[in-house]
Amino acid sequence: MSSVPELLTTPNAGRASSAAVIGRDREPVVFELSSPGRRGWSFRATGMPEWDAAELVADAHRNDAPPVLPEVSERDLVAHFTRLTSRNYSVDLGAYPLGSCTMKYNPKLCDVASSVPGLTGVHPAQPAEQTQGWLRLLAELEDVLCRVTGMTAATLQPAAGAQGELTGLLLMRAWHAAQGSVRTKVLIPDSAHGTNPASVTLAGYQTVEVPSDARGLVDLDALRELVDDEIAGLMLTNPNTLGLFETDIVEIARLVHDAGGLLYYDGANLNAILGEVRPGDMGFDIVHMNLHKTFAVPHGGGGPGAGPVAVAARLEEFLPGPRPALDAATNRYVWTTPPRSIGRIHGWHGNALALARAYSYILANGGDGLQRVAEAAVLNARYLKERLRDVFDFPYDEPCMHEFVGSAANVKKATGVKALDLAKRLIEEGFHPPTMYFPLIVDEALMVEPTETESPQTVEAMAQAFERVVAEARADGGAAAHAAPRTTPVSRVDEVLAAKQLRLRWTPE
Amino acid sequence: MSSVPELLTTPNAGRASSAAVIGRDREPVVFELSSPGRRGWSFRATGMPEWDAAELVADAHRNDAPPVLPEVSERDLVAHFTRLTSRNYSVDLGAYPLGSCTMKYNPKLCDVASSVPGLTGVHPAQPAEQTQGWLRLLAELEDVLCRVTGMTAATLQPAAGAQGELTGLLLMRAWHAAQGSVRTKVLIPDSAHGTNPASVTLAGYQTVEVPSDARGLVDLDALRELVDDEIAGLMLTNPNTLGLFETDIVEIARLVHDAGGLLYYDGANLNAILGEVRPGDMGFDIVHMNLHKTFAVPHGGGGPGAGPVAVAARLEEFLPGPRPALDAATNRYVWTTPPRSIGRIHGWHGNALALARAYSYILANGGDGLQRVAEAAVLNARYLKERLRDVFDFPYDEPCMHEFVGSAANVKKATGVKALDLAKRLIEEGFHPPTMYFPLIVDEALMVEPTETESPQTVEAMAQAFERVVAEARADGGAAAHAAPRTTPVSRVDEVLAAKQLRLRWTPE
Amino acid sequence: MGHYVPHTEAELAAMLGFLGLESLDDLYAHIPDAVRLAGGLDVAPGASESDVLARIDALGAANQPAAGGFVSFAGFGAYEHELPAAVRALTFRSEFVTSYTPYQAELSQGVLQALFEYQTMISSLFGLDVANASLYDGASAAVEGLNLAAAATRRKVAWVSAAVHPNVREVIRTLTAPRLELREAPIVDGVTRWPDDLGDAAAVLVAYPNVLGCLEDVADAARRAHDAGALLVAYADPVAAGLLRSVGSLGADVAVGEGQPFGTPLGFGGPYVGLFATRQAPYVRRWLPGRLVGETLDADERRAYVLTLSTREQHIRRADASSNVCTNQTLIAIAAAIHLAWLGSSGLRELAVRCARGARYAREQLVRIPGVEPLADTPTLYEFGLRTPVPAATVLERLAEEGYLGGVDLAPHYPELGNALLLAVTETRTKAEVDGFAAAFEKAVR
Amino acid sequence: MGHYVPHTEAELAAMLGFLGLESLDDLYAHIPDAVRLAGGLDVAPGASESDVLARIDALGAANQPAAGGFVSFAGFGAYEHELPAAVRALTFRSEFVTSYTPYQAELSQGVLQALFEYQTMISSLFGLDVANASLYDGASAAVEGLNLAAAATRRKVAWVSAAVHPNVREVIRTLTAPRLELREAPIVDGVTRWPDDLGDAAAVLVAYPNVLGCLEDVADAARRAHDAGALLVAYADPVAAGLLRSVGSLGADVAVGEGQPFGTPLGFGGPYVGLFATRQAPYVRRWLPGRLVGETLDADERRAYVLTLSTREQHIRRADASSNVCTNQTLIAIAAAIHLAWLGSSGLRELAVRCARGARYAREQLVRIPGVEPLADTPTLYEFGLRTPVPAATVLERLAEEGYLGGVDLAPHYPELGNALLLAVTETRTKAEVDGFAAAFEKAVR
Ligand SMILES: Cc1ncc(COP(=O)(O)O)c(C=O)c1O
Ligand SMILES: Cc1ncc(COP(=O)(O)O)c(C=O)c1O
Repeated sequence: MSSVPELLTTPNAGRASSAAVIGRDREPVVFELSSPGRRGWSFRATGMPEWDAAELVADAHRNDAPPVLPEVSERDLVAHFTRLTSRNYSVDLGAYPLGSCTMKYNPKLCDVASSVPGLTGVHPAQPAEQTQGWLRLLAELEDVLCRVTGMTAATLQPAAGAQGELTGLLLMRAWHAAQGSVRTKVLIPDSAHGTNPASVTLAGYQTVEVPSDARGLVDLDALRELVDDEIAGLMLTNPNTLGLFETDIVEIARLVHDAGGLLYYDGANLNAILGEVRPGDMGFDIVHMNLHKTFAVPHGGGGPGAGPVAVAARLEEFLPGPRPALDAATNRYVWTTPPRSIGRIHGWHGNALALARAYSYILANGGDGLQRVAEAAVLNARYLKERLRDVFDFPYDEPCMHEFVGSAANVKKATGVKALDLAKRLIEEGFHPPTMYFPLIVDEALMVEPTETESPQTVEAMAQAFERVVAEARADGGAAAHAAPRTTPVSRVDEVLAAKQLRLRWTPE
Repeated sequence: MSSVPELLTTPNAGRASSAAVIGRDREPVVFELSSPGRRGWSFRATGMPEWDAAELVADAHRNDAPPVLPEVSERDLVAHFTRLTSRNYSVDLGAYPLGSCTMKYNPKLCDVASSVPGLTGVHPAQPAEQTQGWLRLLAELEDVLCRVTGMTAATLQPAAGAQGELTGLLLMRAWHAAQGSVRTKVLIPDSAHGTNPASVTLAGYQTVEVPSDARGLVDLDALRELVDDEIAGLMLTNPNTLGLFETDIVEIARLVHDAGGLLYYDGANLNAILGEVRPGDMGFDIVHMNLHKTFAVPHGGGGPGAGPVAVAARLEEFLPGPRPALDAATNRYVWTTPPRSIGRIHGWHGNALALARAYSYILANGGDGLQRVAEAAVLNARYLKERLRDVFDFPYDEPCMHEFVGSAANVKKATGVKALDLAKRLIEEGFHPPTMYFPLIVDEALMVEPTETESPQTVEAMAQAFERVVAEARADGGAAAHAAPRTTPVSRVDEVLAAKQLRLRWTPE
Repeated sequence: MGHYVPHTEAELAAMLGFLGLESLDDLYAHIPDAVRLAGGLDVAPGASESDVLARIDALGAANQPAAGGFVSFAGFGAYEHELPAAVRALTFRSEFVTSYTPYQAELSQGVLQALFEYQTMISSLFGLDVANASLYDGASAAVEGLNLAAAATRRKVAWVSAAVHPNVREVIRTLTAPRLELREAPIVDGVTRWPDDLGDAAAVLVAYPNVLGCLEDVADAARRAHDAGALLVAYADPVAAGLLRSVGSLGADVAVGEGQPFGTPLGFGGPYVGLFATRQAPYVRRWLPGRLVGETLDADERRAYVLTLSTREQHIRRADASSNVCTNQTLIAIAAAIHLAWLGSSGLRELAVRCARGARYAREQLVRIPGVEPLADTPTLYEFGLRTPVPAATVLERLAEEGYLGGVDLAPHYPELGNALLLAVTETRTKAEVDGFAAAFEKAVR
Repeated sequence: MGHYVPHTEAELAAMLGFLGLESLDDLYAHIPDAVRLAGGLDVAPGASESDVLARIDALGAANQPAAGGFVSFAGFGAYEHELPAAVRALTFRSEFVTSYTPYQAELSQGVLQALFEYQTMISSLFGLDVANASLYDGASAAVEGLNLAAAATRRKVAWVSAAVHPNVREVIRTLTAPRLELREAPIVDGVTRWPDDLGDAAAVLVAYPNVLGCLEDVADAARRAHDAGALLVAYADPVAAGLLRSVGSLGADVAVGEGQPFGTPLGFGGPYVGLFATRQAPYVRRWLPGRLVGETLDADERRAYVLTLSTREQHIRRADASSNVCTNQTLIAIAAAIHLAWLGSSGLRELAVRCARGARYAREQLVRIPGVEPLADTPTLYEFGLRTPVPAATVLERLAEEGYLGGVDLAPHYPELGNALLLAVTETRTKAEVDGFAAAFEKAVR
């Protein structure tokens, strides 16, 4: 027998592609599956003249060779990425009680809605006459989002919550400028999400932190001290990131408004209050929504989402353009740009297909359904929190809304087991962990948001899993938790090494 | 704190739905997720009068309650079935060298082709005038299948290979009847697939086994003895189920034809000879194809496939009807039923959407591509067999075609480790096992068919995995192999218990 | 040339070199020249993905689909139903789509458990003990039902109601011709008139509802069958099971049917799925056709699933197998299971009720039209026949011009019924659509 | 009422009972009445899945899509390309679609590794060391590029070529207004004319090819930028990278761009994906915006991936973060990676070549038409401008009637160019289509 051809065994000349079922094995990087000259692509027959590269591009501009990319068969491509998916948890696999993220079930209906060719095939620069369906969809979505938030007008351009925040702050800026007032600071509670201060900086403002009081709510006295004629406004999440409703909201709004500031609503937690309370009715002037939280746009491993911003009447003229509007005379939709627009936020019209998902989700639920969504979300969280009363500390123990923050400080003190370890151990019990170490004002924070789409039984099972894991830690001194997770494609990863070696792209060995 | 509501913890009143990533856990039966009164369904608003059940159906016919089905949310439904998929291997996850099954990559293109609304939305009883696209597709597919097999006409109705066999045997029967000849027996090699004799019985014939000779081919002498005027024909797979080409095919055909019999081609192994050899040119009169093998219709966990039957000119008049035909006068497609048709085989026109898949696969590959498919399939198998020369016995050692059969008898003798154990151990190495214990004429048979879509590197990796597994068995006396598989959602299952307890449906505990 | 073979020229050369061969052609050197094909296939060369899809799109555009094109009232054994997005998405998970028959149980728990759930649901629908893991289609399931009866009774005669779908009866004729003797019981006023003496029948086959939509007296048919020592095989509509008594409770020994309404589009007639259920004892162990999933334990005593009773099957029992079926319709069965679980008990009832409401409303509107009469006085559920003053084919042609697929012409199948049209109304039809249809119908029958 | 909340009435009661509450309303009892909404939302009640899809279908039908409807020559930053079926199928695997940002690395190796591969491919396309794991779109990537330059140089002035897409420039203006000072360099004969003195610029932003399809002298721009102590930020077309020198090799410090051509349909402009790459040192550790995946080991020393350098990011560094981006466009990035791997080196080259061939052919046919002239004499790749004898809007209207989306009217963006039309030709256009288009064009410009 001849010897095995080297070509078939050298690393980086096309690795084998197969996997143990739900491989615990390391999966090759797609470049490692590459074999020079292999190809899976095909292109339509066009009948075009077959000019070669040199005839098409002058030497000065032409590369010598195309960029290095993997050369794999379609079969290996499919196997590779399918195996990658088998190494990933998802809402579709089970509960995902990740606080602040609203990992609810994303109806399959919305996948279909956002992939109809009449929507996906439309070029964003086509004239409005050719895109009446899209303009109508966007206009109706703006309208319903305003109804849900109690605002007057909206822009759908921001691609995510953080971009919504920046948009909102730029609106704030434009409004103050129009008033002829120069403001330099934006107030933000210490419990706020990191995007809030980061957006403030990008908007050219300075962040001023408002402390929380013993209840976990905005410290009214401190707020009174902080509001002055330098503040452009206050950014608030309500319910806040502790899952608590800011019950002093009317007074907060009064204080900010009296000082000439605007009130910004971070809509990350809107899921808790749909149909029950509206930001507009609480006095907010600017509201962003995370459609990928409240309105079931799937998170896609980190995006895309959509972060529309709705505003009170007095801010409408500053909104980004173009916006869709129904022309009463012709009964056709047209694009309009508000007179004092801050300008575009997005290269086109926002994450349009994500907007179509949210639109279909809203149609399916309706006003009544959205309210039920909020109620069930709060009920699940309230139930789970009560079930865990003896398991965790609750430094801020007001009635929770759609999520709650427990502290594992008690567990850590008794056993040395940190929130992180408990989280990793919970994975082995079949649940995605809660958000860890946020908000910053809670020690060993575990932020739990079951969402409304989990059944009561699943919520109860989560409670039991938490109980088990904590009881075990108390019993074994953390042996199991420290070793966790052991049921995942990889065990505990080394974050420090990653930052140290900084391998950010694949290179041949 | 009140006590936990029973409703949330009783088994069979809605289990929790979540899973460790790629859970090794047991997955509840969907009925166990059920909670009475829960629902995920919705139906379009129709405006119909809302007559109730009693107004619609008389008592004598109306049930008291609808059948028991699981009552789950769409969210739990999605999680459950997604988790089920995470407990299943597939071609899309890796190599699947299951002999006789041709588990090649199923191009995603064909998924799209078979789901265009212009094909999926058509009712099978619509008049031909409304279904010209479908008739044309079917007519063109018949034509190209005839070109590939070297036959004259075909029926696309059979839903799978076995139904194709029965169809072919009924054609045989009809042909003999038309000749006024009464035949009672059908010859089948001892290496044949079990569907062959089973189909023979259903066609009202008796099976007569033809032994294989030392080469693993039809024993010509034995055949000469067996052919007589009682034989209706011979069913042959070529290459046969040992992966060997019946090189005496011309003589075999002569013997059968001289005795007044017909030659039936079991097309399960057609993948080996596309564009190289045609059944028609070998003298076959009737050919079934397994489109789910050769033409990449995915196996779907066991089906649906499609088993068209193509025939020589003299058998055309007996084919099942209706068949699509182009009416020369009007240039429109019409349905026609052959004059002496044996009758319908399928309730409608066969597994039409599976046929559309095969059609698109053939268009994509073309005549040149199909030939390359066969060549690469044979090359992969030949290579792998040679690589395993020292690992297994090869009792029939002619040059193999697209698959080969090794015997683990040597391993069993030395170590007690059976083919079954090696197969289970191979799973842990990341490969689906080969077909085991078939064909019956090879002891401890392992039948390996890599298919053409596996890369040379994957084929080499398979070779190394076999080597490792056998070497390990020789070293550890089978300890690892007997315990295998340990990386799968369940470990070795107890088949005997299943047959004994015969739990064939879920019942509440 | 296609683009799915991964081998580069260098790799081909390396592998051939390893084998001591010079060309791909050498792989076929041992095959007699006489049978080798010179010059390759006379088939057009390969095309790109886009070009193939363009061709497919063109073929699709050459059809006028019932669903999505027409407003359709066609039934006759294939029904337009709402197809929930979740059902499609789950069914087409590639682990289901691209796996083989679950022979390696440890690698196939997903498919096995899904089929176990399917078996449970189908047996529940029919009120019988055990369902198999699918057959090709309703027609082949009917054949297998008669085969089981023949094997179990060791008899050869089967009585088939003329009100069983004509295509199903034709398939039965084709596939049982070498082995069984068929007798047909006629239709009188929409239902089967059984002979007083069934002789030494192995089986009696009745449809419920029957092809005309009419509700047969299944209990009576069962009594007659059992009195004669035969089995009752019921060809039962699974959607109707949401409202009607189960055929098992009415005495059927075997239930067969077409599972298309659950999870599968019209698709020009396939792939659909043949439903098959029966009583556990004495039929399952020896005579049940097709694959069967059973619950068991793994080596660690965890619940697991595995194909069982394979001793009945062709790959073990060969010529004496209970059936020749091997590849079946697993994926379609899984789709049906997912759809049935999406519906649940209440949804299945609701579905059946909605179909029945639509049919009653449509029927009431249509029989008001002068000259249009019900085909029979027997109660129907969601499919019904009408007698029209002009040939049904003419009515259908005129309706097609107005955008309606008005049903199916019964004349080719039941010439004795005269101008007869069969209509089905499912949950997909709105009152407004029916009203429009009735108006168009009135014109079309003039 | 929707149908996605699983709680039955009995379960609601049980849970409320556990909490000592009587109604769902009680959950909100602590909220001041003054802000409670009485009477629920003024939004239509929930609809069934079918009804929602019917509404969506109607909206889709009210559009005339560029892809699938028109024969399109529109580009201008959004391109119709062939979308391989495998790319769509893999992208929409629900594990990718329904997972969150991979904060829990052990549960997220699939997304993390896919992003690591994406980073590798994007840095390869641009000839730079490191790419991040995606930004919102090309426009926001350009903003982040300028922000990085400003942070790294501690300067505030950015020179932006007028031949950068006008929408991108507008977004830059909007988002940098509070912090940066923008200067615009004009277009002369299709390319940017840079001023001799760039002052104390932080950044120079050039597009390659630019919005008019013309090939800028990137190396020259880089030299100028570097001479002034500024960074060169290149807004680079990733398809063109198949044929053109990489912007990294031409001296760009940061490459940004729009990743839509890979794996993403036109979709009315989103979601797309912002590409971002730069040199590792000194930019990555402190100033790189967005998420970054790094290779590491797990506790068993197996290769693994994890989000890294999060100290740059908002959730750690808050007000001092390198950017405020949190949710990005991961799924679209994964789609791009899958598409790029499907293409491979040879496929990307072939794609670029085919686009360029089509464009050259179309350009040649169109400039033959009397009165039609190229907008500039500068070489182009697959997008080019034409001056037409009648306003481009009129041409487009006339072409639309013939079934062509003839390009994009440049007049609203560059009035100084007169009657100017921008056309792109991708691999999707056949010669026959171009011939038909040229004929229609000839009529349309009369
Ligand atoms: C409270 C809060 N605010 C803002 C954001 C930022 O939203 P996005 O990720 O959509 O940019 C988040 C996201 O997690 C959040 O939880
Ligand atoms: C050699 C052979 N013949 C016949 C068949 C039966 O084909 P099907 O499963 O399509 O009924 C098979 C299927 O495995 C086979 O391998």
